[in-house]
Amino acid sequence: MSAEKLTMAAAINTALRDAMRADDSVLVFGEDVGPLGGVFRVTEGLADSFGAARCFDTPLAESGILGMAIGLAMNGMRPVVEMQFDAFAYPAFEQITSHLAKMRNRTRGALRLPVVVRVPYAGGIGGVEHHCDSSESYYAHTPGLTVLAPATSADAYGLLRAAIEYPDPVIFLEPKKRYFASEETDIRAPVAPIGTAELRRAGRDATLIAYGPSVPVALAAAEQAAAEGRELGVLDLRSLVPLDEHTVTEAVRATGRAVVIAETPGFASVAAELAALIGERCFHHLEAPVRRVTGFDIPYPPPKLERHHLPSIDRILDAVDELQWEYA
Amino acid sequence: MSAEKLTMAAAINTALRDAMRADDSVLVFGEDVGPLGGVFRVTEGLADSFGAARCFDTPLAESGILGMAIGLAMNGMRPVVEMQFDAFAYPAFEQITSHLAKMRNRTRGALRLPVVVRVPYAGGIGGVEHHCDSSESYYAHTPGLTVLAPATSADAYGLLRAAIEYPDPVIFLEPKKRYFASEETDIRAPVAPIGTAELRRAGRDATLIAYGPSVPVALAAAEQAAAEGRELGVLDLRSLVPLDEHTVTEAVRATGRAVVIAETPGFASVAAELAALIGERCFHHLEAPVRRVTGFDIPYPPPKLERHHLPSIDRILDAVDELQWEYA
Amino acid sequence: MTEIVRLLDTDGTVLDHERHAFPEPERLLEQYRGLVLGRRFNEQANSLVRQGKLAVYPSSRGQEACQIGAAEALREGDWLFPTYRDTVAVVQRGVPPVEALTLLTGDWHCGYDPLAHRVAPQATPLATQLPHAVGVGHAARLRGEDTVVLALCGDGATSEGDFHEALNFAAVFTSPVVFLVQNNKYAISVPLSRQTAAESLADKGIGYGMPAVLVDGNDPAAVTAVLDEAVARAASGNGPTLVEADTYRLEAHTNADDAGRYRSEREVAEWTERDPLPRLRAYLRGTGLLGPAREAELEEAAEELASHVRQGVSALTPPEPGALFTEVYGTATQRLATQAALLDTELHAGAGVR
Amino acid sequence: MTEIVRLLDTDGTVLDHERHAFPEPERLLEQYRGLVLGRRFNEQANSLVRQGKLAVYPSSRGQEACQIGAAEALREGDWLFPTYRDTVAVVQRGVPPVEALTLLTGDWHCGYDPLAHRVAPQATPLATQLPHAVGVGHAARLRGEDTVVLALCGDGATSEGDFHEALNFAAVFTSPVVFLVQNNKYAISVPLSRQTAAESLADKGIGYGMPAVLVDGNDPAAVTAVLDEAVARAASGNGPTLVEADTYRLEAHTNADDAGRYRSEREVAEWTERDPLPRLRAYLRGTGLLGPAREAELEEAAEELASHVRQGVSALTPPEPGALFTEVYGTATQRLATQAALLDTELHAGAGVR
Ligand SMILES: Cc1ncc(C[n+]2csc(CCOP(=O)(O)OP(=O)(O)O)c2C)c(N)n1
Ligand SMILES: Cc1ncc(C[n+]2csc(CCOP(=O)(O)OP(=O)(O)O)c2C)c(N)n1
Ligand SMILES: [Mg+2]
Ligand SMILES: [Mg+2]
Repeated sequence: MSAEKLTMAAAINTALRDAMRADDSVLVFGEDVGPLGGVFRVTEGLADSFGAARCFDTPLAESGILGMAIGLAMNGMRPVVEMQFDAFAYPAFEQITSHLAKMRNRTRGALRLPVVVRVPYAGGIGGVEHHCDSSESYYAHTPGLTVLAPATSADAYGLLRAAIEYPDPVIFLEPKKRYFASEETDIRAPVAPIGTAELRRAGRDATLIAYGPSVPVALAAAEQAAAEGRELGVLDLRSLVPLDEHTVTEAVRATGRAVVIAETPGFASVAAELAALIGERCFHHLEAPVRRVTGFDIPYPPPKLERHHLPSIDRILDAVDELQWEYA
Repeated sequence: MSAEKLTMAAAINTALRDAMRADDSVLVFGEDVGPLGGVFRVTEGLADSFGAARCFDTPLAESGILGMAIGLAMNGMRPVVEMQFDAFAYPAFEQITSHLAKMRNRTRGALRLPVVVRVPYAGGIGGVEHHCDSSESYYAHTPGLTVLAPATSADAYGLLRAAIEYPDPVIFLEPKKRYFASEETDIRAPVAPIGTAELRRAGRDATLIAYGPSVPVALAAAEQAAAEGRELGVLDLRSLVPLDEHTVTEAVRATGRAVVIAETPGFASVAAELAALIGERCFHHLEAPVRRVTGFDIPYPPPKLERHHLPSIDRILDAVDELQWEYA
Repeated sequence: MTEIVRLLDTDGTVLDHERHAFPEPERLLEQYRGLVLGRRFNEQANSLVRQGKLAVYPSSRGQEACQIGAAEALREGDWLFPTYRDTVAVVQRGVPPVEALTLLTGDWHCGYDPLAHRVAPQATPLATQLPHAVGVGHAARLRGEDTVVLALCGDGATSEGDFHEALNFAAVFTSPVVFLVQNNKYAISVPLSRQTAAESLADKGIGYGMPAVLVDGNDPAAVTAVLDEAVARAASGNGPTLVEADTYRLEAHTNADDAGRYRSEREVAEWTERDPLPRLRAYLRGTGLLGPAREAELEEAAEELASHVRQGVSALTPPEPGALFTEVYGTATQRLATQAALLDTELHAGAGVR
Repeated sequence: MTEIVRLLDTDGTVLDHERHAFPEPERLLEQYRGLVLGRRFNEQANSLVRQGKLAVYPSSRGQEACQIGAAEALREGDWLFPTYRDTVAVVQRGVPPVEALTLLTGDWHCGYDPLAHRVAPQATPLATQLPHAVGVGHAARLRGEDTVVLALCGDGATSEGDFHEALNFAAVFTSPVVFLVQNNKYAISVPLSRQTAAESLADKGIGYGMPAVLVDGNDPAAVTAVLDEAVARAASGNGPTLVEADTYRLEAHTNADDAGRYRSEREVAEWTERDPLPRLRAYLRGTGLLGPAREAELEEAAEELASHVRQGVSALTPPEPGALFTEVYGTATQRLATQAALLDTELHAGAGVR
């Protein structure tokens, strides 16, 4: 099959479908993922195609869902669970941090948990409170979790397939606002493995580092900068843990300037990690301090104000402007 | 009253006692905090002195404890709850992030929650799994929470009194391994307010930045460095949120070199925030990259291996050695 | 199996009721007013969604007897803990309707002052408000006040750990809380059979050592009688009650939902037969308390409410962007001050700079 | 009020038992062996704590009938989900005793292979293992296996949200799980009255639509009879059972605890009267199955176990520090590789460099 227009929601649905077809032990469950097909229709048709034993709704309890997934994985299954929205994964936080993340380590590798936790996350959809949290930093900070954040339909397909085949737990962050953005994509084309970042755009002047929902914004900013005469590279992390430290440092060393872009509140975040890492590894290559353009350190705003909170093209370009070009 | 030898556990007990005496609306509750006086004996005697209505045990359910505290605070009380150990606060994570942290913002200031969540945290006590997590980064990353981490008995007293009087929720992190370390202290002496860091030791060559359990380690490292001819300053953050950005940047600018020390896994942590912040604000003053000496990015080790994980004097001094002195 | 309390038949005739006091007809007339206005409010909110003026609206059409019953069971000084679906109860309790809709217009997370009205912010994370209700009740008891707290949740929410912890805390502390579960048979698309294997949700009371009642949630008289008893029990220091209201959500979960995917029209039609409005109307007409004049009056009041809501929502102006920073903490952190300044600069630089 | 199942009186005489089959005496003799060894194991572990060879030990002294009963109720291929207090059950189930103590010696978090033994790692975070048990059972059912999962927890743990969610999931999915609550009356210092206002914890079964049984947890015959039935029910596809075992923790919560602060010696003395060991011993002596020779044999086996544990624990060598990094992920991240290298360098630099 070659390139076709595909939304990220459709790409994920196809990945689930293909994974379920390829491996009987793959189970999809959660809230409203069965007959309804998920509130974002991401699991549409799976219950029909694979039956209620393979794709089913559970009682409404996220900790129970996660805990049941852990047990299923202990006994030979490959559960793919959906947390309906980012903030509704918090009731499962203990199961995620104290068990899902630690079981392999606790048992010295005897018990591995191939669980994928799909989390529709982040903002930009006009959602009311608790529906737009950027929760990636909680997971990325927790040792033992692999944390993926695709930005494109192709990556969503490829990374989800890889995640389901992975021997260890994966938090799979799906940028809600990309669900219905449709793009030309060949989802069967091979995708770089988990743990590799991808340079989406080359540019010699500075490097924008982004992931998930922020990648298209970074690309748009780079486009505009190009029109203004500045060549910005855009690095899409794809995987937050493991982080492709090598590619990040190479990309920044090549330009000497970096802006990290993420929707998450910046304080003690994945964006802070990137700035810290770059400071440590690229110190002598940096022409200017690393700038972070992140969400503010506030609860996610109400719909009518969210545009002020999210990293915008202008805010990114302002940050680029401040990269001390006078010293260049 | 003047200086006397006081453990941190005793200082916290005295703070609770004094706060309960000063204000009838202060309530202390949680698991085993009543007749037993807490598993660390921090609430010893409070139920006796103030009665079972003011200091009491609840059913064993951390989310319920936090939720009840929120309700009590909504209706005029000042609850001080204990989470028995760091990892046992995770069941309350949703209550903390989705309600405790956000209520003031959600209601535009109409509903303020003066709740103090005491969390005995971090390692160094030979505790088995789930008893030694450094969970500060989860809280510090969550907008709306004030996060304190005292290192001394005097600060534990002063900051806890301030926390209980605070109009907003405070996560009060008590370094377990300091509970029974006794020090000469005058707990009634005024303590710098929430949000101010304290330079515990001056030193012109480099700045060690630490908090909670790592402060004594940093001081010991500085002591040893002094014997070896290097003068290291030690900055005790005391408060992670609000972070005293001004004092941090001043201290680092003064020396041009910084090592951030914390027990927490470093990835996307408070330590990452500090390195990022210093990179942003002190760029032209830095003689070397900011180094992080943190716990490894692993689940907290079993007791017999924890010494390899925790920031040690040697590891700190090694990091200091690598601060590119050849360029000095 | 727990018996269901029903005082009015679906055609409005009064049923035998030995253990429960039939409410005063005048009181039911007052409630009927609430039902009519509540129904109209639901309809108005739906059309505001269609006009793009509300982001979303979870309608309580069909559940108005619970909405009004809950609000009316409380006395001055009592507290209500509503969910996203309980806007009608919130309004009936005295919160200005437009303030109650602020969450859904997207202007702010909560538009009213919870302390002034003793109505908690409408909770979205399921069951999380229930432990808060216990805390509010416990605080009152500690001060010797006879405050009662009525906390609402859905059938789906009973599966959450917080439901369990809250009911257990309330029972152990003899808290003055009435837990009213509106069992409307679905949690979005998930039917009750996926929430419990028990015969009724009221059965859970036994495990907490708490009295529990199953009531016909579409019977305004029964809801009132049962809640009155529960409120009286709580007020007199005898602790919490679990009330399961057997009801049905006549519309989709929200406008974003497609209920046709998971339930039949026939089922909806069956429940439409049990609609609380015609039921109470028939009864009141029978008593002679409700005549054409009064009905016209109520229609008018309902239209007035609707127009007030329409105009109020249209007139809303979103808060200044600076409001994002002012109430995160009592005093803004250095970090927030920097961020507020950044946004301010951007806004003052204005459009067209780039 | 739920009636308690008791088949043996405290003096070992057989009681009327209409609804429950009295276990074969030979089976009870086997169990008695477990009780004797389990008791000795508890004592040995306590003295290892005193010698500083275990960091801590939560003793099950007094609860051995539940420990042995739980392990023995399971068939090959069944799963056990223990807590920190259930080391005796873990050992009875076949896990090598020293491996079972690895958590407490501080060498590693779990010393045995859970898959090989079908014994989950001993859970410390309360009630969190219960949903895992449901998942393990559900996986087996999906594959058409008749595996049964027995999950243990304490009275305190029943207050946690995860307890509720697990029991509810099990009931809704008809999972083959037996939930055995060892109600030993305390959660550290907190008495049962602070965990529930219900008459019994078994009362919770009704709310989940799940059969529930209250059993004398210090009566090995009753525990066996009740668990046999529950396991058979689960194995035959009829779903979960909640079993509340009425028992008592004769020692402090752990060595770090001071039980004198919260309970009376008199209470402990009363429960010592109901100790399962002498009870079963008296019964077995009465049947003639247990005589001095057999008793001596058991004493010897118990001493052998104790000495094996003593020697095994003393001979333990902690894992290499490098083990900290090898099983966090299947493949170490770049970050972990760097950190492992740092530690390696430090260790090779050796002492005395500074
Ligand atoms: C903790 C949590 N998980 C998931 C959701 C998403 N969600 C919103 S409403 C809903 C269904 C709730 O059903 P029920 O409790 O029966 O209330 P109803 O909507 O029927 O009034 C779900 C799953 C949520 N709001 N909170
Ligand atoms: C989630 C969680 N909270 C708190 C603790 C601390 N803790 C360990 S044991 C215990 C008491 C447990 O009581 P119970 O469930 O009755 O079991 P028992 O110890 O009596 O066997 C507590 C509070 C914990 N391990 N996990
Ligand atoms: Mg419902
Ligand atoms: Mg107990």
